[in-house]
Amino acid sequence: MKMITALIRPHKLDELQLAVARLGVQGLTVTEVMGYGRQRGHLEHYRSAEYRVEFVPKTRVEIAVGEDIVEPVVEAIANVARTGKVGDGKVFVAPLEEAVRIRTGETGAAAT
Amino acid sequence: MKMITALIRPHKLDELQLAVARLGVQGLTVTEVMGYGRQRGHLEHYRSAEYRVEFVPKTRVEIAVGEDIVEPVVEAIANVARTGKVGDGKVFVAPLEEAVRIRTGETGAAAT
Amino acid sequence: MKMITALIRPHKLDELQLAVARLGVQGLTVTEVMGYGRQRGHLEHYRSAEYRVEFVPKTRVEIAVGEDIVEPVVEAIANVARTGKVGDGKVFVAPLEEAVRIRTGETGAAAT
Amino acid sequence: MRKFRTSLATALLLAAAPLIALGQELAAPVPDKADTTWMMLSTILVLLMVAPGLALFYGGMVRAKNMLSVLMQVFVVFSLIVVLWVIYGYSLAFTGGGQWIGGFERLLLAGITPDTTAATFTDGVVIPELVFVAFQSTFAAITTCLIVGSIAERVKFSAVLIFAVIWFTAAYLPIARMVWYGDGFMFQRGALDFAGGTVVHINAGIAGLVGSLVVGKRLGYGTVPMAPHNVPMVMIGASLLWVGWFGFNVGSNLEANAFTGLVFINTLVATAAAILAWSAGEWIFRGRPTMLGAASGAVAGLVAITPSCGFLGVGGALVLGLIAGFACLWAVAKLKVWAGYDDSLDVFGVHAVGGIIGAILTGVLVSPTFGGTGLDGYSMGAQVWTQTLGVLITIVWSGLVAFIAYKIADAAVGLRVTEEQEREGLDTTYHGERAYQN
Amino acid sequence: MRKFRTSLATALLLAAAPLIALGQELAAPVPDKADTTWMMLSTILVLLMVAPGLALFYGGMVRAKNMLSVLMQVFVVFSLIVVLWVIYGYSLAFTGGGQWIGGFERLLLAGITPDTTAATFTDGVVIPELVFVAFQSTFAAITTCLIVGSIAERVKFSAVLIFAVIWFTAAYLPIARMVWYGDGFMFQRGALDFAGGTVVHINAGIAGLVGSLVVGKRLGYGTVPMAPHNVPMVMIGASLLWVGWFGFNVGSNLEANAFTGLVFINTLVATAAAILAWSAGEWIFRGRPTMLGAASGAVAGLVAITPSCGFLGVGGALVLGLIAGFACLWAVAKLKVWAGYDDSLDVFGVHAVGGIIGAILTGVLVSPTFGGTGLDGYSMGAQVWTQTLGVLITIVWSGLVAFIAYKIADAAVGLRVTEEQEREGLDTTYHGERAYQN
Amino acid sequence: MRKFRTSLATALLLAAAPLIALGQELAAPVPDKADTTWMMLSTILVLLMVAPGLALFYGGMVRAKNMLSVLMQVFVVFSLIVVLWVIYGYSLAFTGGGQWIGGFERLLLAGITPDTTAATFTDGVVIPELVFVAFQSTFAAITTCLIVGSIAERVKFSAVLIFAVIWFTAAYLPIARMVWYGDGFMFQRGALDFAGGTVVHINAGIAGLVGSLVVGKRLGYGTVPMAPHNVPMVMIGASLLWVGWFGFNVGSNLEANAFTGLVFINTLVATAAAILAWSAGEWIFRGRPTMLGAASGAVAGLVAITPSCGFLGVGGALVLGLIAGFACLWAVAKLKVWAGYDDSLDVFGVHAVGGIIGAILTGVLVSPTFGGTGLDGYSMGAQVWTQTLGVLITIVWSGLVAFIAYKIADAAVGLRVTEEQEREGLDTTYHGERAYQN
Ligand SMILES: Nc1ncnc2c1ncn2[C@@H]1O[C@H](COP(=O)(O)OP(=O)(O)O)[C@@H](O)[C@H]1O
Ligand SMILES: Nc1ncnc2c1ncn2[C@@H]1O[C@H](COP(=O)(O)OP(=O)(O)O)[C@@H](O)[C@H]1O
Ligand SMILES: Nc1ncnc2c1ncn2[C@@H]1O[C@H](COP(=O)(O)OP(=O)(O)O)[C@@H](O)[C@H]1O
Repeated sequence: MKMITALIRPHKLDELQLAVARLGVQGLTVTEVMGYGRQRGHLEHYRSAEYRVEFVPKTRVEIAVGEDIVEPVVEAIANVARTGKVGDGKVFVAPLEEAVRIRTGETGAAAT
Repeated sequence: MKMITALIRPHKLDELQLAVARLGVQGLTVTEVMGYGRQRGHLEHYRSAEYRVEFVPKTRVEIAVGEDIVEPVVEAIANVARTGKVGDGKVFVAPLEEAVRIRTGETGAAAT
Repeated sequence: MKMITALIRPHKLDELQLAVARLGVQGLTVTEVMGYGRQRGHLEHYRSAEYRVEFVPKTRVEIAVGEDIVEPVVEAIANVARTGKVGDGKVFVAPLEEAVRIRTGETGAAAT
Repeated sequence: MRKFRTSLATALLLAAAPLIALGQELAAPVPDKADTTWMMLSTILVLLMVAPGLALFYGGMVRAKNMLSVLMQVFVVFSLIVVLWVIYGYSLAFTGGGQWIGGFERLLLAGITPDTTAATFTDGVVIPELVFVAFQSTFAAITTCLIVGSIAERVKFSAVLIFAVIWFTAAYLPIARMVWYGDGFMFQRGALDFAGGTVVHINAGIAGLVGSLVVGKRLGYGTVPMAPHNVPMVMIGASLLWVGWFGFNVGSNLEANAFTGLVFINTLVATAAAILAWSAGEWIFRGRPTMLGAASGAVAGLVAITPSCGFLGVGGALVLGLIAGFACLWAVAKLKVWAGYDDSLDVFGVHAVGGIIGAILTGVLVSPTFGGTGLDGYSMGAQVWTQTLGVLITIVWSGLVAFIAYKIADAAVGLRVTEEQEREGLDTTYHGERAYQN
Repeated sequence: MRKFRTSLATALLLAAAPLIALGQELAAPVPDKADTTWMMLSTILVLLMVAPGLALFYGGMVRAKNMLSVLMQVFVVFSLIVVLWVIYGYSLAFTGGGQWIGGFERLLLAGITPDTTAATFTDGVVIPELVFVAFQSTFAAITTCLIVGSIAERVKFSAVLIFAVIWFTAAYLPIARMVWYGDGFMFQRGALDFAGGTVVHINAGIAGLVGSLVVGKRLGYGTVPMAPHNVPMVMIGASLLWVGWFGFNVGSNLEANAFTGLVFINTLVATAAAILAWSAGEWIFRGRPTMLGAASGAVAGLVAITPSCGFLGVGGALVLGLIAGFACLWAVAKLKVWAGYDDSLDVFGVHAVGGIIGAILTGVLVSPTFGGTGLDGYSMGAQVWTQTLGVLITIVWSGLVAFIAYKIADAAVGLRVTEEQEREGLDTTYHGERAYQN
Repeated sequence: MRKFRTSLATALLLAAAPLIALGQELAAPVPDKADTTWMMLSTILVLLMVAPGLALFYGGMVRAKNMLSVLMQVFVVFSLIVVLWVIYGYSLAFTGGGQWIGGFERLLLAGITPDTTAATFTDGVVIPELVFVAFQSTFAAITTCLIVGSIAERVKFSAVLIFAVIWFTAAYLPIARMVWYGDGFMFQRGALDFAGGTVVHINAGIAGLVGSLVVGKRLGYGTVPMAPHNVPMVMIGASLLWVGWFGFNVGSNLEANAFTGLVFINTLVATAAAILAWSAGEWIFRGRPTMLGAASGAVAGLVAITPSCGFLGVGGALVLGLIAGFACLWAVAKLKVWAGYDDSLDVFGVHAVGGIIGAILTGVLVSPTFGGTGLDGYSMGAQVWTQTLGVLITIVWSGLVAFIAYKIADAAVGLRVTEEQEREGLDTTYHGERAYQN
């Protein structure tokens, strides 16, 4: 099993979810995060003070998948999330040793 | 060392913390996330518009532990988090190569 | 590649970012989390009720890096985040098998 | 009887009642424009107390997942009671000759025109009856809205509406009549309630307590944290309650004569004192003064000064405010815990307790010895007894009616939401919307 | 013509107009202090309707990333129109003798002093002209502010300002004059619009609709969720609109005589009824009553009662409120979807639809048969036609001027922000600030 | 001396002062109900300015972790000063015969009844003394509350309370007396301050500046971002300040005669102009108009028009508003940075700078040349000097007293919270509560 973690533009989430669902992904977890990368942040002004906000709102998606669909899922994510401009984000793949579905106690790829 | 990541129902957090503390876990990190799984979301209405909200609020708990207590911790989590209804969540176990306690510089399992 | 995850005090973030940037890190992802550890939480009162809030606001920083800079980055983080008091936080290092820069499709360490 | 400044209490006569109007045809008094202005302003202020005042005061105290359910209950119950008020409430409370309930002659405000008037406490001073109807409608509505605080976060919206209709009809209307109407049972006996300590606060507070007992505790009460999700909203709500309460209390004078000054300063000073008292109490007993406490103290002081605002000197108002601040803190922090009921937003602890203290101490502090206005033939013991009687009747009546009303609502649609709805929050599960989105 | 209680409509004569003032020199009426107080209060209430009322009502409905852009548009447009009003607006609307537009004699309020007065609808009753100027300035300003709701979340601030100046000058001023001024085209014809159903609501609603068509839909409209980011703010806004609307409606009586009572109770009751209607409608048709719906219902009811508040009986107000609640729900839930325009905050669906219903039904419900005040020589058919004519003229005039004004703004600075700005949100990209920080 | 419309300035005589009351026994004037209504409304509006207005204006500007500490400081300081006002403040400010401070004859409002009256600026026109006491109490309280903005986010609540008591007693009371009381030092010299430019705004602004210097900068000032955590709250606060300021400024006329119209329109127009000016200034100099700026502009305009609102023509108000908007933007954006103090919420930059501009320009714009009301024996140079003198005295007096008061508070309990408390936020560490929970 692998844990796929994608950092994407927030407004791409719905598309991403549809895309991976088509590949058999039945669950995922989403976190609102702030990203810092090549993409520039923006300036904010509050009375006299000027703040450079380096961090940009991003959405972090975690998907645990069986080995078999790692590649298509990563590809699907990259495809829907791509706009070609800086700030499109990243996909990371890390090893996952165990997964448990709490409700049933199932383990392994069956539990993802 | 392993990194245990659990996605649970938010109101189960306090119980979970007590349960793992009993097993010697001395620290953990909690994130509010939105989950998507077999559990259905809900409908929202705003004037003319109907929105299907697919994502359900979940709590993500990360616990770095030494090898020795991985199993009991996973079990304990599964036990307290189980209600038997869809939406109970998942537990994932991933390898962890290093841990550092910033304050003291300790490393390894001693630092978890 | 490795995924470095640091849990630090929120007001240390700006310093941390500067420190790792100096080592060549070009991106990172930040999440607001609640931490539980040796650091005590605080008491809150609302009319008759007293709540012990066990969790303390922490900032979680994820940085994917190539093997070569893992150690200096971990050290740099530990250095800027250290105050010597409980609650300074942790750094975790986990294996990372793949990284994809969505915009360009680059993979591997080049994509971090 | 709200005021004894003239030796003979002036009954609240509707100038439009046929016989009287006939006899006075030539000399029918016309409203002073300043009184009309003051009473419209007062009515607007009471509306402000509820929407958004009370709604925010309550809404800020619940968990985010139930925010809209509380706002909705307050907003819709207010509207419902205003409509019922013009349909039959006003008629039943303020016409006819019964001691306990009135007649049907003003159904749908029949016979009221811009030219009919309502009497005030001064002979020959009248206000437009329609303005009086509007002013009183907001009292009926706010009282019913207050109750929802006790049963918040677990009760069905439909049940709240059914309860509201029954309780308004069978508890609010008779008690308003008996305390405020010239022929009313308590008015005749000389019970002092300037702006509604019994009619509004004890009345609602008791119905709230009964509600929290009948409906039962919230899931996880005492174990799960139930901290207010937005204390600044509570503060806004408390502030608007304070602002609007000048309409409530001083408006109850029904005219803008110089006497208003006394009611005004009392409402200002008692509240300030209660804020200081509650904050000091928390500081002393818990080690920390909180904003939620200060806001609660404001409401405690306002409640306590409500029945007495036209009878006290400023020293009396100060003392009453201090007592109310400490007493309500005690009720909320100790009494509730000791008794073990789950009155979500402390309607009983603040409104009933503050109201009872205010109502009974009115009998004491009205004494010129304490700087009060005094009464003809005043004796402290007798007056305290009369005040206590008013309190007791209100407690029993409101409590009984509330109990029956909850039971009827329960039988009709069920009182409580399902466990899952309660856990997920009423906003998404019952109302299909969320208060906040990022 | 706003009121027909006297058989001869009293034209709105400015007591300071040279000739008249001369003739009346000796007997020049002085303002009653209570009228002055009431009109200042009313003006303050209309300010409260906009800042913060309307700003929050609108702001709560947009996404968090555009919150400040909406608040800013409302706040600054209000200020801009107030300034333009004292510079030339008042003069063009309320002086001179044209049917469609006035003169320049009061530029920068030239000649107005604390002692000049404005006439009311009662012979011999006047109010300070400066207070009348202030009161009317808030009407002009709120009307222009209403429009921004239609084009929120995608339009440039600079374009909004340019549009506001043109539309205010070429649409608001002439329509206000023709409906409210003694010599005005519609006033002469006997169209009833007590407090601004045509001048304010239809006027703004149509300009909004045209705006949503000219500017085009928001990116992702219909696919991306665009739920209100803060419904409690919407509720606060709706509540403050209700509170302030008493100044708007009852203040339009221009004095605090007993007739205010009728206007007051109608404004209270129609709104309550519309809240119940919209909520019930959602409950029936969508299975859930929502807070956003109840808040929308309040505004629908307030809009509908605006033209008729001085002409209806309380039964008529109840019925009108119920109709408006259901009709605006329909407009927002069905009509908009069917027609496919993106009126971000339903300015058309609530203000134009509610205003049209109110304006036309005024012609019906004014009939004494329905408890209305009646009119001299009233015939329902004729009156409904007159009302409809007023509506039609407003629709055409406002629509045309709005169209041209948007085109000019587009040519000058461009109407829409860039795609990226729209996606990121206007707050950070256009105004350089964020509404909320943790 | 607040107004010169009659050639002889009418001193503010308390009708209840024994001797005078005796002489006038038979002809004692009674309050006009409309004046009473207006003054109660004005008092309510000033309360609204503070709670929730100022609290939100300030609270929205701090970081979320200090939100409740600011709300609490404003809310409790207000209550404290109201209580001190009725105990000894009113007596010291408005009784007896001193130039700098009054006597003790009205301690705890001794001798005041609903029938005693306070004089206004018109001979024979009086208002109930209790209403005057209440009105003035809100001025004292808001002034003291304003100061906390300078030292927000780092100072102990206990220290704030101690400071408030001392500064109110030794700075507010004497300055109020010398400027507003008939026998007062500046009143005698003919300094114009209609509604409190010196007494309220310069007074508080200087005490704030001294506070920010004595207390020192916030940890991380200049390096850590300290953006306002909730700009919509700032906007709500600014709006409520505007709404309430009509009570503050127009209420200072003490009666609802036609002259109110002038004060009213000036308060409306100067504010609108300042909003436009600040926004334009930001647009020009920073490239972006911000909501926070527009809200700040509103307050700058309101402050500047405060001393002059009864002396200017509407053109003068427009100009003054524009100047104030630009000048305060400069003070906040340039002066503060250049001087390097950390005035958290710019109490000095807005209230002192705006107040000084308003106070001194009053001496210029009162001239009929600029459309002002004029003064008997007016000479611009002399009047500007008198105005400047008033400003200087206030600056020195308030600054000195503030310095001593901070030092006493420091010695007693320490001014600053610990580093850790400041870093974690005052809400959880000092008050034991959190503003927002999910
Ligand atoms: N090394 C990294 N580790 C963790 N997250 C990263 C890393 N690099 C980028 N990110 C995340 O990806 C997002 C997009 O990265 P960015 O460099 O701006 O885009 P691009 O891939 O177009 O260069 C960032 O906002 C951040 O959240
Ligand atoms: N493959 C997955 N990867 C990451 N998170 C998942 C995955 N599947 C489920 N989750 C998380 O677990 C939560 C519960 O899953 P769900 O399928 O609804 O429950 P159940 O285990 O009862 O079927 C989801 O809301 C989501 O946060
Ligand atoms: N075993 C763990 N797994 C995950 N996160 C941890 C673990 N232990 C500590 N943390 C995180 O690190 C933070 C700091 O830990 P704490 O024990 O309070 O500090 P110290 O290292 O000084 O003892 C915690 O708030 C928590 O977020």
